[in-house]
Amino acid sequence: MSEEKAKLKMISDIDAEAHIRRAIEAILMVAIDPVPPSIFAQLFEVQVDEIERICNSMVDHYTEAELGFSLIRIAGGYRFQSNPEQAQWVERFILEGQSRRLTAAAMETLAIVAYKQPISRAQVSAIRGVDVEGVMRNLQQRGLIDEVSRDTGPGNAVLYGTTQEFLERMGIDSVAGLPPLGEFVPGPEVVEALERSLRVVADEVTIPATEEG
Amino acid sequence: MSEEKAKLKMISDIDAEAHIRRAIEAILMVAIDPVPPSIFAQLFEVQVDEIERICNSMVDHYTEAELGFSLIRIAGGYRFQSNPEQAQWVERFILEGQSRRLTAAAMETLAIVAYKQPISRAQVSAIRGVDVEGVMRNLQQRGLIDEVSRDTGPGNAVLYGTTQEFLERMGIDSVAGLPPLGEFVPGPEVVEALERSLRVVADEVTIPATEEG
Amino acid sequence: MAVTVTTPVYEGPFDLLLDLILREEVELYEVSLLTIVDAYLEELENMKEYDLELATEFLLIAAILVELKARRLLPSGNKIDPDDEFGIWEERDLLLAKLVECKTFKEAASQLRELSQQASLSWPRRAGLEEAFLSLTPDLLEGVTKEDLREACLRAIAPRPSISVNTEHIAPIKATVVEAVRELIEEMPRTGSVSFKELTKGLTDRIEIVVRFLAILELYKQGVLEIDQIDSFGEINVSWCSDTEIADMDLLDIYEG
Repeated sequence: MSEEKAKLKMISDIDAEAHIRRAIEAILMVAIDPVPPSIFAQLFEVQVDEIERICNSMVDHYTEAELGFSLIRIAGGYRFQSNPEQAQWVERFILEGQSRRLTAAAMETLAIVAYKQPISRAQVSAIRGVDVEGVMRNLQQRGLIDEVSRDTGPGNAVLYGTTQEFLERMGIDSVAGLPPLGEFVPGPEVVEALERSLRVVADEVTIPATEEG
Repeated sequence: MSEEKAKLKMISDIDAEAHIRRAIEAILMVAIDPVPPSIFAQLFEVQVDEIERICNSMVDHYTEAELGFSLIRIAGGYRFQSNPEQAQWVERFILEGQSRRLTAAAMETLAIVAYKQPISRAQVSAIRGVDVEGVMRNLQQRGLIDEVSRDTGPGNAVLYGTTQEFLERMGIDSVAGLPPLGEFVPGPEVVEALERSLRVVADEVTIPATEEG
Repeated sequence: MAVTVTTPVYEGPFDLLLDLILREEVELYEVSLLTIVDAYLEELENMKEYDLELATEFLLIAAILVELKARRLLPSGNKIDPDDEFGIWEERDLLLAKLVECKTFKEAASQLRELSQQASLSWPRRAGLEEAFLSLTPDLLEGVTKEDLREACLRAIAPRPSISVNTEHIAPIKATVVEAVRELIEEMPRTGSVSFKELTKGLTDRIEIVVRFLAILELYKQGVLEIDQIDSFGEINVSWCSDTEIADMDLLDIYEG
């Protein structure tokens, strides 16, 4: 009887562990930086050493599986990364397979950081209207932007700025050497659209004719 | 003898395939966007359909393994992503949410562009029955649609289409993966009801007094 | 849609109303648009934050209701000129096709939303390159100038006009009553007597015609115009009372403020 109970408990433990493993796999797959076990411990409400035990067994498991990537412990956390044996392919992919030009999104993000530095990622997101995490990460990896300070406000957000390398590439001494933004003069289509948005509250019926008719 | 040779060749084929699989896994680990099979084909000097066969079997393999992540075909390429069942955990880990929800108007405009692309803004306006300039601009800023070509007719209107980002956001490989538009055409009873509502009353010219005058 | 309306014939969520009308379960004649607008305005006032989507959706549905209602109120009958009748049917067919198309894309949009909701449950791997490979990255800034950067920044910080409530579907009002009054004052002394049809010749938008009509009513009220109509739905004749001297500005003041 008690043996059966113990067995049941074990099964449910295994079950719980399998759940945690899958959640850890999911998080590690999308995490940008190595994830410290303490974060998992907090998330799953489990002891840190229990997390470490699970993660270490996962490390072994991925090593044995002989995939093109592995799970490793690095910089106080865990992360998936490509296997050193595959380095030549990764290198060739970087040199041949990736686009050599900045995408429009990356260009806008870089420009915002350049002109508005120091600036937090959230602020850049707010300006661009989209999440910029991946793009900022890319720019940082390319050495064009970097963390420069922390916001003194609540949350102490990381603030980003452009790097020395960026200045050199642009051929300028400092960001003051960037062409001035000048006063923003919105194009006629923007004016028109803004105007339209005001019409709702306008009492008067004096509305200019629009092309759309 | 020849049988042995064939066997050897098979082994080396399997071996070569295993190598390719591992290299693909390593590359997908560092890639930021879905990697199209043509890039792998170029890198490994293997036919594209061979790459697709290998990748598709990898997709199946990862699905069966029931991990916290999976390999999928999306937006014309392959990528690793977290599994939907782990969404609650990933969401709690990544505090910065996904990009904001689209409004109903934006979604309808997006649907028109997706199904009718390439399409001009005026054509979208005609279908929506409202001016879509602001909405289209918003969709473009979010990277969901973009200018793809110009109309050859008079005026050379800019034609819009959906982007890679759109495919990724929809979780599909190409626009061919969208459910056919025919599925959404209202049934005959709805059309009939619409028609009835528009019927020009021939005999009774009853104009009831209404409060609005 | 959170807005609920209460009218003598219908009580419930606003968006459902359109469906019911289309299904002929609620008679459009009996629905007072005024009641609906009032209910909506009240709802807006009670709202802590202005809900743009709600407002937009409301305007769209309201516009459709107005269009349907206007169509039903259109005079018709046996006296319709065959050409006009053909025109009305043609217009109706066009509107029907448009409504069907609208409904189709509404459905498609909700399907897209479902797809994107499903897809949003997965996050892509975006970790990027490991340190060892960073030095290999191709030169992304090749050919990028300072000016390109400036342009990109201007593009990014450009105000987003999409946060506007678009009211284009409610016919844009190009004419004002003030202008129409001014035009009539200029034209009428020369023309003397003219039919309303003549006066509105060349005007394509219904709203322009309505504005003209309001201007005529206003001048009639001022006693400078006379109006008569022999048959119901017959021709309306407008004539200038030549002896009346009016000062433009006096009249125009009525409309300002």
